[in-house]
Amino acid sequence: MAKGKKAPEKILRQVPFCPGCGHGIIVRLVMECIEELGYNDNVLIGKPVGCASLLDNNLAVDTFTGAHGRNGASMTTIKRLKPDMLVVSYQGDGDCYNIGFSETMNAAYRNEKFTVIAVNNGNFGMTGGQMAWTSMPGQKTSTSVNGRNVELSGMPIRVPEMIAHSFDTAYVARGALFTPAEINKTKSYIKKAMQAQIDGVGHSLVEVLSPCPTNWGLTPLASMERIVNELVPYFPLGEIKNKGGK
Amino acid sequence: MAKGKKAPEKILRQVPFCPGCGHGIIVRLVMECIEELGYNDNVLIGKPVGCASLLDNNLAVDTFTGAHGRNGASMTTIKRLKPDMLVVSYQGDGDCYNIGFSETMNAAYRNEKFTVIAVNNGNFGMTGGQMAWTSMPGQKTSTSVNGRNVELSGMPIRVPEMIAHSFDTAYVARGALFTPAEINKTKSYIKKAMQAQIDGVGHSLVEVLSPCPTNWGLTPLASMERIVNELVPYFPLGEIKNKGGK
Amino acid sequence: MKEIVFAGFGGQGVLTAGLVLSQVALFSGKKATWMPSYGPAMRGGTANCTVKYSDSRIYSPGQEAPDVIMALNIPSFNKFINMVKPGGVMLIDSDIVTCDTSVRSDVKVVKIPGTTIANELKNPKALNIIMLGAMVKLMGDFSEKEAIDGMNDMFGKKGKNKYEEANTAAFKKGFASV
Amino acid sequence: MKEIVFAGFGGQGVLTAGLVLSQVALFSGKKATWMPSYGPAMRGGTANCTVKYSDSRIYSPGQEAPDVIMALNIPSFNKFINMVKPGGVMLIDSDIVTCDTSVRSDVKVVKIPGTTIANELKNPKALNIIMLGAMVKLMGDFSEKEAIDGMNDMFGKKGKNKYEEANTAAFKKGFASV
Amino acid sequence: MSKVIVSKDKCKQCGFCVKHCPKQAISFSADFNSSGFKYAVVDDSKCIACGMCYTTCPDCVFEITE
Amino acid sequence: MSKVIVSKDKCKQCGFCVKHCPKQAISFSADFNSSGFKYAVVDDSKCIACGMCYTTCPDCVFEITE
Amino acid sequence: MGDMVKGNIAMGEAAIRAGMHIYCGYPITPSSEVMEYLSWRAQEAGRQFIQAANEGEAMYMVYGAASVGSRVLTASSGLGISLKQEGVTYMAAADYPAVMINVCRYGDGLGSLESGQTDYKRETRGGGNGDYRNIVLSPSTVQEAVDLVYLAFDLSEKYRNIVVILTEGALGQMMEDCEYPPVKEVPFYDWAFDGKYTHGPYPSQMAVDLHAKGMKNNEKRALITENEQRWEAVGVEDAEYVLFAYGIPGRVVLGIVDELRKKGEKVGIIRPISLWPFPQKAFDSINKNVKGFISIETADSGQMLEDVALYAKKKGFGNVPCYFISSPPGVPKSKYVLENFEAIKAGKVKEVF
Amino acid sequence: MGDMVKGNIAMGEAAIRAGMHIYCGYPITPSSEVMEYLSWRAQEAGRQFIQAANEGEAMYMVYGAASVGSRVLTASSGLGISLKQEGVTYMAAADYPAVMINVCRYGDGLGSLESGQTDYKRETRGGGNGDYRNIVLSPSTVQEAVDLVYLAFDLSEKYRNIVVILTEGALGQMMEDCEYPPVKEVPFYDWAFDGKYTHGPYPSQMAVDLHAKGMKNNEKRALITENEQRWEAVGVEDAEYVLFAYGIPGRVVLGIVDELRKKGEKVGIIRPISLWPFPQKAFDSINKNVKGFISIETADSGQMLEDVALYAKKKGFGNVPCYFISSPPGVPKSKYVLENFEAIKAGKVKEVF
Ligand SMILES: Cc1ncc(C[n+]2csc(CCOP(=O)(O)OP(=O)(O)O)c2C)c(N)n1
Ligand SMILES: Cc1ncc(C[n+]2csc(CCOP(=O)(O)OP(=O)(O)O)c2C)c(N)n1
Ligand code: SF4
Ligand code: SF4
Ligand code: SF4
Ligand code: SF4
Repeated sequence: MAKGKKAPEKILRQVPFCPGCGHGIIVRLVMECIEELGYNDNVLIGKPVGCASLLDNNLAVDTFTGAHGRNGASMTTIKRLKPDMLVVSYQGDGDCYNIGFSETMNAAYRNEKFTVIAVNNGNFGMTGGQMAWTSMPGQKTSTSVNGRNVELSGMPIRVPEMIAHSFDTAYVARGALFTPAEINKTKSYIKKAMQAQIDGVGHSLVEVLSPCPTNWGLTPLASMERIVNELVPYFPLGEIKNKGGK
Repeated sequence: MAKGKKAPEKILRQVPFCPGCGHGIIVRLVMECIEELGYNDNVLIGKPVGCASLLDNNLAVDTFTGAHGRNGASMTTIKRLKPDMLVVSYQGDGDCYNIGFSETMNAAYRNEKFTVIAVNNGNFGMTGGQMAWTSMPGQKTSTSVNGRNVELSGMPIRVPEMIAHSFDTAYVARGALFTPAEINKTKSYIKKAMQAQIDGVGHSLVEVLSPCPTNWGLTPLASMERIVNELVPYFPLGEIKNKGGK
Repeated sequence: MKEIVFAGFGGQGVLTAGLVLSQVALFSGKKATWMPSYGPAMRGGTANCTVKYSDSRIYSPGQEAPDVIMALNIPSFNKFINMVKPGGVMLIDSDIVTCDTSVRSDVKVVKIPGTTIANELKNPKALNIIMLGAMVKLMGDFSEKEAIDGMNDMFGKKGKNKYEEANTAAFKKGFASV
Repeated sequence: MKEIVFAGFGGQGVLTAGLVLSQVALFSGKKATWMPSYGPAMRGGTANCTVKYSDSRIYSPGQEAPDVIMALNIPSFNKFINMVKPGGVMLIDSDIVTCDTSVRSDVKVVKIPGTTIANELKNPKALNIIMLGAMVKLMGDFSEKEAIDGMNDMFGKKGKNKYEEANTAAFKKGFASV
Repeated sequence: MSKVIVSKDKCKQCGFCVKHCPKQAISFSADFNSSGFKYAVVDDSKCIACGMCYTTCPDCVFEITE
Repeated sequence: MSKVIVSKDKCKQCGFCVKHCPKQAISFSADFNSSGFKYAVVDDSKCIACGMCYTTCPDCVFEITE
Repeated sequence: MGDMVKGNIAMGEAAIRAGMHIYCGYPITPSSEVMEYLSWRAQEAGRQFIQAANEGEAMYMVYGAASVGSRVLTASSGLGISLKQEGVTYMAAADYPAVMINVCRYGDGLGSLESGQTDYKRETRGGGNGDYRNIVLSPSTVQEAVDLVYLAFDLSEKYRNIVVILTEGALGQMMEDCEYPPVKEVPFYDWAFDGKYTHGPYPSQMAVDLHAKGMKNNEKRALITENEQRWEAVGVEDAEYVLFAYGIPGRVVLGIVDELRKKGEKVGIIRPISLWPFPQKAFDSINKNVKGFISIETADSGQMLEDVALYAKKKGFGNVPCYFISSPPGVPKSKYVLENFEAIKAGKVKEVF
Repeated sequence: MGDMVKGNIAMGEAAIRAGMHIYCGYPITPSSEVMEYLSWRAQEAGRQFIQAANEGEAMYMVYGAASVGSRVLTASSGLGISLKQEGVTYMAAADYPAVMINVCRYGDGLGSLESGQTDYKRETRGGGNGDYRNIVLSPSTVQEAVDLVYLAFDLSEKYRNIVVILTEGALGQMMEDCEYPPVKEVPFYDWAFDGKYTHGPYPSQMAVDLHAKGMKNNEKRALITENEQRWEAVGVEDAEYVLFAYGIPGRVVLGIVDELRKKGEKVGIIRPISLWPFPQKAFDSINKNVKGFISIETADSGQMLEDVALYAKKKGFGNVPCYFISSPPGVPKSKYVLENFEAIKAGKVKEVF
């Protein structure tokens, strides 16, 4: 079963994330899928504001610098004006679900034919680990130092389910990264999401549960454990919706 | 069964709406419920930007002038700072579901303990009948003169269902106004929604299907017919969620 | 330069009447402006517009000192009677504006039984065009033919040729009424 | 007025060392400022802060011409060696900053085997305090006791009294090392 | 006193009351009210004070007195 | 040539590869790379080129050559 | 001879003719006809149209559309433009072109739907964070609105800068005859994203040396200031008082000046057409012995007045008093303006600067 | 003696002491510590705290909170403040008080996290639609930040006006000793909604005579301008050059002036503390024969410079040239400022106004 494996050449240099950060894996998966789908020369990635905004100059693809949270809007016009382009919006959960909730949902509501990769690491990584709408009940963050109080701030939000059940989009899934098998599954979700776009079926979104060891105050390996034990029970993995090819 | 009936005294003068506009009925129902619940002296209505913004000076209650769509945010702080006050956010669908989608959803997500009355008349009445996210497929509006094209703008949005199914709120219902019986049912929803707030159970929202004869280009009676025939099948009436008293 | 105000209930067609006049002026080689009052889109309110035309550059498109005002309901009459320029004209549908109209001695009030005429024509919607005919005659700046051609040209371009005959008849009636 | 820069990898405690010095200065009745470099919250990057203290008003809190710079890794040494004021001092942990340090003839490089000392104390996290001890001695503005009291006062207020003994020991070692 | 008090100047002639009156007791006036509408007129002899007009009226035109 | 090429300077010592290597072929170096981390070292004799390290590594440290 | 056309519709059509590829917006009185018109006209002309969920979303759509090199338009008013400010400053940071029409209403907050000029300072100074400046053009006739919208797309591309058409409710709603320029079909700009990484890494806003970029921006602004000043002036060479007014008040005041000069009064007008860059060159022909400058604006406080005073100072009129006439919402009444002018001449009003 | 405290935290604590009832915000570097601190401290002090979904939502929360008469705070930076502009202008229209802290970063769009002063024109001119003005205060030490935040709540209530604390990343992030004023417990303001319709109908923004309200606003502004000018001045009485700098550059330039005057140079500084109202009274003590005014700002282009020039003109210095020194992101280096000053003195730099 041995087979040569090499990171996509369009990843130009060391990614700028903390040790054990899931962004590194997810970015690689996205680039692998783009490569495997043959879209190396007609692709645009929408970058968020968040740790992934540090991706500048790391990827040899057109990379749009979105306003914090608003890629749902910007990718809409890009895809409509360039219908043959593979358009991928790469966003953190704070970006995609907090500040950009309206833009994210509206793109799905209109069934815009681009792909969203939503990196759910349960906090605002870049700005120092503040509470996100995905932070777990009781989770300590820099804006919930005594643990998230759901009486005041509600229960963590599950946007993929909302989109899958409320809008007529093509593909929604949630993956994780805690074993090679889960990583491969996540990759297959991302690829199917892109395929749904390519086939013109509609909007696609893949959420990925991703470790943020720095702000969780855990080692990379302990972070992966936390995902298995604490997050997966609340954020179930798998395909939530697959409308199928055209 | 005869029983005296008189419009609440807090409705000061003729309401400023077009002939046959549902706003007039809904405003009366809201005021009746406030009166019957005994909250005449500790109540605040959040007014939207939309036809209901013309309510100024018509109601003898504290009436907050919300920014277009953003009452979900403003009512949040008002209710938190004045927990004993009955806080009612009265909004049009353009206000509540388009521009204010994020604020509306976030208030529900946090389970803020106020009541939303969302008047769904399927267009932007005040500004001349532009397409709303609730406009029906094929509906002609001033921004969809050839009929709403759902390929480009998605299927009409059903926010009450989204809230009921995604968030842990207290009460969600949808009513209409096309017969005295439906009007009475709608009133009972509004009252239960307010009761859920009073009991501290949580956030409540009642959507009301409401005629806009002016912009629909129909007579008031034909507008009611359209609601029965075209809207109710897509926007089912009834209680969507009722968590019950505490 | 001439300044004319068209005022009435929304739905009476005063904005259209004003537009026709401005288009007639253009058609006759003049410059013209048309300025509506606007606000929240609501039925049943009052509406008005100001039309100006001139052989040279029109500076202000706004209401300054109207030469003629057409008022198609009592609120409009009351609102505008004091704005007519001294020596100017107030043109009213005497069927509708039934109040006391002898308010200003320096303003000539011209009364046309517009509604009656419209009913005679079996075309109640033509009130605005009838009144416009009277207005054009009063102004004396355009011949009847010029005005009718301009009017029909405008509706024609909007794809409303089918009303041409009825409009022409209404205009003529109005024109003849003063 | 004195200007001191503390630089190293994030996690080495350079920002805290700087803060202790500024607090010691306050404790001794001086004015002080502490200014960090800041940016996206990321592990593993370099960090530095600038501390100033003076008997009178401190105008600029920013880096101007540091009298002393403490560098706890090679990148920091390289970045900052050219910023030391002529006649100033570069203080380094010679266990870590193993590169050629004879870059400027007008700057005195003081080398302390900080990591070795810390390991001797079985307290590798105390490197910053050891180096701070050396720094205070070098500056000559505060007595050993004054500085230790100031330091312990600060950690005490933060509820970190339990480290008092270890910190004191580390400080003393550093103070004694130059 | 009649069973229903009608504030005729508030009426906008939408016709809801006319349609939903179970006794066909409501019709429109011949003249106009101050807002320019033909207003609802209640035939007291047919009226049973059921309040349907009150319930359906968007303009608070009716008061049911008994 | 070894089965795996390791770009040691990219490694951030997260330990994912070490944990998921089915043959326990990966360990950390004694010295530091240029970023200040102890980096992953592959024992070629144990390595079966299964690519688990490639899959789990966030930093594109590995290239599997066969 | 053109037909009578509403200002808003004329601007929509002008955008089509200027080669606009896509419109993104959200309705708001008194600008809505721009989008209502384009909602069908764009499609008819083979262009695109999106109704956004709100003005913020519309502006982020503009941002995306600009990034792939399309000609993009948005229109709104007052509050709606307030919601676009983050998008506007992102556009500035990326040097993306776009045209934004503000059919200005009057006042703070919800304000009034009536015509106003209370957004001058926001449009010329920038309501988003940062140091950028929008090019701001203000028409005073429907024909000029058409011409400026047509021009705006070219200027926007030439300088890679947002161009704001700052007009007023009255101009958006009024009708006047106008002639349209020919229809252009413009290809997407080639500096933009093409999916092929043709232009290498996007200059990251975080990584770039922002002060260096700022200095380049200053150069760009100096160039625009040199090239793009536009104004209409009458009678300033011998004027004792020079009136400044733009947009609808501009044409009203032109009429007043015309009348006064006929009476022999030495009064002049500068009607700025470009608000940024402010037409400072217009000062070059002003009578050196002018007694006062007067800014007439449909606003509570003098907004353009600050520019009048600043450039008066810069151009050697540092001691000439600058006065303000605040005209109420709507089209200024000549009589009102004249009365206020007389009061200033009579020394009854204190200068502001 | 106070302890070393971070500027952001000191401002958070000052708000608690000033009687703040509720904080609403969304994190953004370099302001986040204000909200991180208040996320627990508010609760501890019996006050409230809400993390909003974004800065816009936070501002509409502020709007609601103000309407019931509470003391409300929000803090953000650059882009975040851009998103608040609609809320800000609604607050202005309603005459609602609130305190808004802008810990300014540098540049357009995303910009840089480094310290900057590029938001001066937005904060002083208003980035929302309309004619309103925020009161804008800018501290240059941590102690001053505490004092101004404490003051801001009172001014805000006194004039029913937003007060912006415009500070910079450097001050938010630096530490300095400071003393806190006492803790106040303030009741809700009684002009506000109480649920009882005590104050009758809310003055509808649509129904109100906006020009009349505008004239009242002008009066309010005149009052604020008269009462609330704040500045620090050194050496202006005999100065040949007067430097203007606020915030962190203000303290840096104070040091430069101190040094130069020790050398006998006739140079002065005005450090504005209130940016709006701009301290025009400070001109009253300036040497009538001053040769030039110089604005030093951490910005690409002269933003405060425009106010310097405007008020120079107003105060009889219409012919004094006004220069600009653009300091790069971060704390200005004395050497850089000095070099640029020398160049101006040597006539090598052209004035801007
Ligand atoms: C309008 C605006 N508000 C706030 C910020 C500050 N900010 C930058 S990234 C970020 C959150 C990032 O969190 P997330 O999207 O979850 O991505 P992560 O960094 O965790 O990958 C915030 C609040 C900003 N840049 N712009
Ligand atoms: C920020 C902003 N954008 C747009 C508008 C213009 N506007 C006023 S009301 C309205 C829509 C009203 O529709 P809806 O909420 O459905 O209420 P309705 O009038 O139909 O009752 C719009 C777009 C505004 N006032 N503010
Ligand atoms: S802060 Fe968290 S999300 Fe950001 S790079 Fe580090 S580990 Fe990854
Ligand atoms: S426009 Fe429609 S919603 Fe508005 S008052 Fe008229 S009927 Fe009612
Ligand atoms: S329901 Fe009311 S408004 Fe409608 S016709 Fe009857 S009385 Fe008039
Ligand atoms: S997974 Fe990659 S970064 Fe992590 S330890 Fe292994 S080689 Fe290093």
